[in-house]
Amino acid sequence: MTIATLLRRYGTLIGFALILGFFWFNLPDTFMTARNWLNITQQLSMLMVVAAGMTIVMVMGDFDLSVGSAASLSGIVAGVLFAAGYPIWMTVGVALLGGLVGGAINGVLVSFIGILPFVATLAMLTILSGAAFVLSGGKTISGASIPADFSNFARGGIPLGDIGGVAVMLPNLTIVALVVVFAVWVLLEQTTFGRRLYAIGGNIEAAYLSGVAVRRLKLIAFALTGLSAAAAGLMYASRVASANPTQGSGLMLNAIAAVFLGMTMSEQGVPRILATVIGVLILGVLDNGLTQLSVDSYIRQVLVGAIILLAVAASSFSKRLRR
Amino acid sequence: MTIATLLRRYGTLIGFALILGFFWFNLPDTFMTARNWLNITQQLSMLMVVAAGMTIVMVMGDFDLSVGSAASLSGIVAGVLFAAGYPIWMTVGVALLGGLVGGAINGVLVSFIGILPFVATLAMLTILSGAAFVLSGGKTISGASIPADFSNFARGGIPLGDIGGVAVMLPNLTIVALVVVFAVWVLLEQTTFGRRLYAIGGNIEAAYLSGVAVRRLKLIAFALTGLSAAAAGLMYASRVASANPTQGSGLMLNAIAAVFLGMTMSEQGVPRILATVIGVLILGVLDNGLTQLSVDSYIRQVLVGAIILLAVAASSFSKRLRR
Amino acid sequence: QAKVAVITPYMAQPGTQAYVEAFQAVAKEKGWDVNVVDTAGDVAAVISRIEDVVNQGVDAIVINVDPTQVAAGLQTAKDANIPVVGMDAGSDPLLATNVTSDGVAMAETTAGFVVDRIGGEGNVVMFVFDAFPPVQVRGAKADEIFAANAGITVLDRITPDVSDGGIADSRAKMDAVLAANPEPGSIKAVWAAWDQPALGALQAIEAAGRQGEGIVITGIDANPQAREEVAKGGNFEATVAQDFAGIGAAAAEAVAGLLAGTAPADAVTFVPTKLVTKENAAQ
Amino acid sequence: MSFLSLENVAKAYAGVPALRRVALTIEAGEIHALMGENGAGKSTLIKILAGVVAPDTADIRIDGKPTTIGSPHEAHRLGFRFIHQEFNVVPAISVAENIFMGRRYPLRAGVLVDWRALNATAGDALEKLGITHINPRQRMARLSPGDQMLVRLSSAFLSEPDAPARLYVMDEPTAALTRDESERLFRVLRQIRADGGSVLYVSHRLDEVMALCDRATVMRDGATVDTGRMADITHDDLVALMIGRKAGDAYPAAATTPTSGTALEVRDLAAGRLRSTSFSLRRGEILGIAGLSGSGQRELVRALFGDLPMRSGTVTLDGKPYRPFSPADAWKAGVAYVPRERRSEGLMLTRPIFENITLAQLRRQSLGGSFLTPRAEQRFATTLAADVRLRSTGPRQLAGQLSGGNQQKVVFAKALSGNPKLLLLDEPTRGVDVGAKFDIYTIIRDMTQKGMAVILVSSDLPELIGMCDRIAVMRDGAIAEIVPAKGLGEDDLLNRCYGRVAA
Ligand SMILES: Nc1ncnc2c1ncn2[C@@H]1O[C@H](COP(=O)(O)OP(=O)(O)OP(=O)(O)O)[C@@H](O)[C@H]1O
Ligand SMILES: Nc1ncnc2c1ncn2[C@@H]1O[C@H](COP(=O)(O)OP(=O)(O)OP(=O)(O)O)[C@@H](O)[C@H]1O
Ligand SMILES: [Mg+2]
Ligand SMILES: [Mg+2]
Repeated sequence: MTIATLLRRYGTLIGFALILGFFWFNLPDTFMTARNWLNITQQLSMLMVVAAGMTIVMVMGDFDLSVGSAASLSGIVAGVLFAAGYPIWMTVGVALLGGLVGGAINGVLVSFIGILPFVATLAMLTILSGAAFVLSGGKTISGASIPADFSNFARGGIPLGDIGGVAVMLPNLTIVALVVVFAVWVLLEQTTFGRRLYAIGGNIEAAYLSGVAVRRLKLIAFALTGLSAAAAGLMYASRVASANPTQGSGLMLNAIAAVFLGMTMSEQGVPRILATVIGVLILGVLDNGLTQLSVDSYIRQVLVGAIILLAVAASSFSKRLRR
Repeated sequence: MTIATLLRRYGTLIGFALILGFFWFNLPDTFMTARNWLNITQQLSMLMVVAAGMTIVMVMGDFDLSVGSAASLSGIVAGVLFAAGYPIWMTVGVALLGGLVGGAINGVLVSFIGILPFVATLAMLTILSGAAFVLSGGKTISGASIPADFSNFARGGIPLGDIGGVAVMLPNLTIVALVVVFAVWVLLEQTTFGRRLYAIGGNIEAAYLSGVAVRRLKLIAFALTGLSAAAAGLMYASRVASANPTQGSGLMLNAIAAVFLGMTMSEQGVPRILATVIGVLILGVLDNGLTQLSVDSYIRQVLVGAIILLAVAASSFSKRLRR
Repeated sequence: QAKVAVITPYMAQPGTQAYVEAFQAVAKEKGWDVNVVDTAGDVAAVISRIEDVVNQGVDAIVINVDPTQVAAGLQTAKDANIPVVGMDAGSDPLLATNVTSDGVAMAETTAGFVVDRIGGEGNVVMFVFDAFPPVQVRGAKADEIFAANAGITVLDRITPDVSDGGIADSRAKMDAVLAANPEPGSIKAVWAAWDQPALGALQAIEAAGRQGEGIVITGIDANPQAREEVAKGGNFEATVAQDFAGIGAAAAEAVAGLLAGTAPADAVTFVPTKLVTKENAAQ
Repeated sequence: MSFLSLENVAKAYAGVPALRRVALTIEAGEIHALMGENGAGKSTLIKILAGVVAPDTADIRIDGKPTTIGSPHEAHRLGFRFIHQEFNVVPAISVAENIFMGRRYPLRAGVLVDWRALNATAGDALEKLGITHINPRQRMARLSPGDQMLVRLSSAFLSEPDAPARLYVMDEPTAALTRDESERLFRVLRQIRADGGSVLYVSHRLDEVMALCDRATVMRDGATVDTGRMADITHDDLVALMIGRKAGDAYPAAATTPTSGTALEVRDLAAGRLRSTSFSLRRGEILGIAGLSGSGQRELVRALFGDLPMRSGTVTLDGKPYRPFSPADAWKAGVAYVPRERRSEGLMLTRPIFENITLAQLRRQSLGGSFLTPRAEQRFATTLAADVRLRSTGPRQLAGQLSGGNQQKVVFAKALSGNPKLLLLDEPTRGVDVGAKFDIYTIIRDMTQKGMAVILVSSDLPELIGMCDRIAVMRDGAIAEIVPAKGLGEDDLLNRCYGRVAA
């Protein structure tokens, strides 16, 4: 394998390793600790779940801008149902179902009505976010209406015993994210469903002519993305023990960014779920490490952007060279 | 021409006409007045300028997520220079040049380094927005530091005489937007440069094989988009007589949405500048009309999304490929 | 050297900037190492950053966000025995204290001003933002006061899009309201829960050439741009000055006490506010 | 001194050599054929000349002067004009703009496009090929694939005083053309030769190569094996040089009488522009479809495949009613299809070969229809690939990295993957070399022995005559007549297509 191939394949990964090495060197006591990493994974769990769902539609070459407001809405739906006294299992069930249905509507708009994914999901972004505002009256739902069992979920985890004298646990949110990633991995890489999505992404016309039920698959894929967004919304609500009609809005752009970052690791430029995980980690580790280094938050922003560009530059550059 | 062809071609336009008709009917006295329309065009002028610039890169099939923070940064740069006492012509020149350079950096990243437009321009979004915060210290620059001549520009216009007893003027911001739209129209539809961008967007491989200097054109196109973003940032700063490091952030998604809305009006699904103008108007008129109807702001959001879907549905449905 | 982290999602607000600056000024005197973290609107990220700085081993944390929403982070800090002070945040058992101005009192002041100026009679346009609890209580208080005056009708209760700071969208919204209510006198006042919408409304009124109708505009916060407008003696007649610097400084003093081992006496520490009108705006 | 000489040209893709040792000279005023099996390296050599692919080593001389070609733009300035093998048009812009793509547009006032001049000049370029039925103002997307090819060809003949053309390089230009259109192209090429220009010509249609070219260079496995004057070489020698073994018959011997029983019965079928059409097909029979461009062959096949809604009529397949609403229905019913445009309709270029081959049979090639078994899939794909003589580095190679002819074989392998009852073929051997063509024909014949029925749409008349049992001639969206293929002459068939009574 030549150096060019190596860089093309692993450039972004090498960039990620350099970032890790830098923080490890500069934060020898706190960065590469189990505690910090469990923290990071917990902080990133919601983004991870949304990004995993986003990977599903992006495999087909589409994307879903409505995930952020779907997450907000699912939190609000849960908050409203909690306030009305419904039990947790039912509330969670309804919120997840809502996500699935919302995603399916995206799917119908894109595949049966034929609206461009950008227009359809942007309109859905507006609608879902409006719905979240209407349902909540624009207010943050918090305090006594949120059952303690629900908000304790995000604070709990499976105890891993003592590490260096501190009790360490595997956070529940991390576990959820891992389960979702695993499920999406199985779906995309191990099932005929996933293979067909990749086929659609490879050449939609050829896939159709080869007997792939393009429209139905698109619908299902969008529904699953909606489901994952709803799950992330619930995780978020549990973590902040409250629901606010805008709280998911930061997720969309970051989720798409994570998938695109991951795509730089694939030679064919296709999304892969494990690459998405690296993409999410790149985004998250920078925030964690730079905060610990007490870098001013404005300068941190500039650095995050610059570091991302550097991290992907090698792999992109060697991919662009003349064949 | 069959009805299907008609809908495909003019579906979105018909949708727009229905929206206008609805507001005209329900707001007989205030909606279809010269005054209201001059207001609308003035409110939309910044979005129009950014969307016109966005159209340039989207013709090539790329997009630029950094326009919003480029607009914010250009406002901040102007504010800082004003505060330091530089004259208006110099300040405006430097801010515009900054936009051009920032856009050119996007262009280099995308075409010479080969980074995916989404990743490159998202990283630039972060960097430029960070830079705006660093330069302004996160504060709003306003008051005495902004010269009156600068903020008066946005309040001024060319008097059109009296209409119904009220003095009416063509606002300067509207004029700027019209000039930009015209320039982009000439560029995209009447110059070799523009036609080559369409070739790149239609089939980049074919364009490259035919000897189109793909990389150079991409660079120039991104630079122009950056320039338009900077211009919009200045217009914004003049309009609010202040500069704030986040004030452009709403422009990006709306500009892309406007171009995509416009694309539903093209049979080949390519961006056209005049279609983008309609896209911008659809977004803006809904806000104006629904506010005048005193629709609750949350419900308005839901309606905006739903109306956009309805407006494009007819044209999309008849365009949907058999799949 | 004591390490203190200040974490807020609302750094874009001029008020927050003022607290943080005053806080930093005191901190500099005391020789602390201050790390200011802005999560740009993301509340869950505040929890994440609290976790990060706890991990880093800071001596105290200052937050400026609803504490019930970041309870997970506050718990982490408590477990690590790191005190947290709220700076205009809200009261919470997990906070050592919350230093703030009395939002309800401010809304009461400006809404009362509006009622007085229009003689308890006419249409009022409100600009509110219920998603942010401290601003929401202002809107609620004003609702209460306007409802108590039978002659006052709330024409529209507008939530502007604040992603751009709030001025431009408020102006666009006000343009539309003005267009829908063209008769002079059909709008008596604009009450805004903070200054940006008031500024936007002012611009719309001036652009519509209706500044002569005597529409009364009030804001809250007294940011510099608002002060300037109030000083001009136009439609923007009043705003309330929170003592941002006072809040920041008081929060710093609370931290200093905690570092020295003395816990603050009360769960809430109020810092006084002041009505700003044409007469005293220039100060 | 030769006009153009290439020596020591070598190129490897990720360590796998595509070109090992190539030498080629082209004289002014000649038409030079470049011959070789699928994957021999012809297109790669051409891409190096075009500045698209960077060679590992190459000594290129023009008029004896050492030259490097760094980009398509440079190649153009050197006077090279290319028709690349792959279909490259921009559907969203007009015909004239496609012709002018990458060229300098005529301008007014130095900046604004002079549309009138643009369209007029494009019209002249079309005229050179005798094309008058295409309006330069039309959008490219509205043209049939055949017409799009004509537009591409015309773009090479655009006259450009500031960079006069010296060498025309054509990679399988006639693969999508009718005989008439090909003849017109040949007239232009001969004129170019007479004017002292040069042509490098690649085609798998040996007859046209022998008739047109002055000299030929043969490549095998990425190396040039021989160059000679066309007059000195026989057809069989050429084939032997290319495929490394003796040439046999062009078509496998027809089977004994087709097996009995009706496979397909079509009654009054109408779809798209296809007017009421009836015919029937026995098991094991191969029905050819002939007709001029635009006479509706493609629509017939697409309707039978569920891709074009049937307006009226009935179809029975193996005695059962058959009315597919989508290609998925067609595959389920045992109907397979080889579409005409392999890159846009047949292949996922960025996916591995095996995924392309098994896509239509995933249900069977998986555990319980849901879980992938990549190893078994790869074995399955490898077997089918061997059947069609695919040249690749293995089932995991990306389809886009294959040579054009080998890509076509992948599409073919996919169609055969489910042992179909009815095989619909639209120009199936486009770009396939003589050796592989014979193999494909043999497979088709073998499968008809087992009862598979075939509908073969082709503009290659000898192929129709050589392979089919009967040939349906289509005119104006309907089948005009069905004739037995045996003993049919090419000219006779062509006349029938035009609706002229046979002499
Ligand atoms: N991008 C690529 N990556 C890897 N291998 C490639 C690539 N392009 C071509 N090849 C390989 O190079 C060899 C030569 O291919 P080329 O396209 O030149 O063949 P060809 O002679 O034109 O064949 P055909 O007659 O089928 O068009 C083939 O083995 C092909 O698989
Ligand atoms: N999208 C389209 N819009 C307008 N006209 C079209 C479109 N597609 C095809 N046509 C017209 O219909 C005819 C093509 O029909 P069809 O594809 O059945 O032709 P064909 O018989 O297969 O011919 P060819 O061999 O040239 O492809 C062409 O003449 C073309 O101009
Ligand atoms: Mg080839
Ligand atoms: Mg045909």
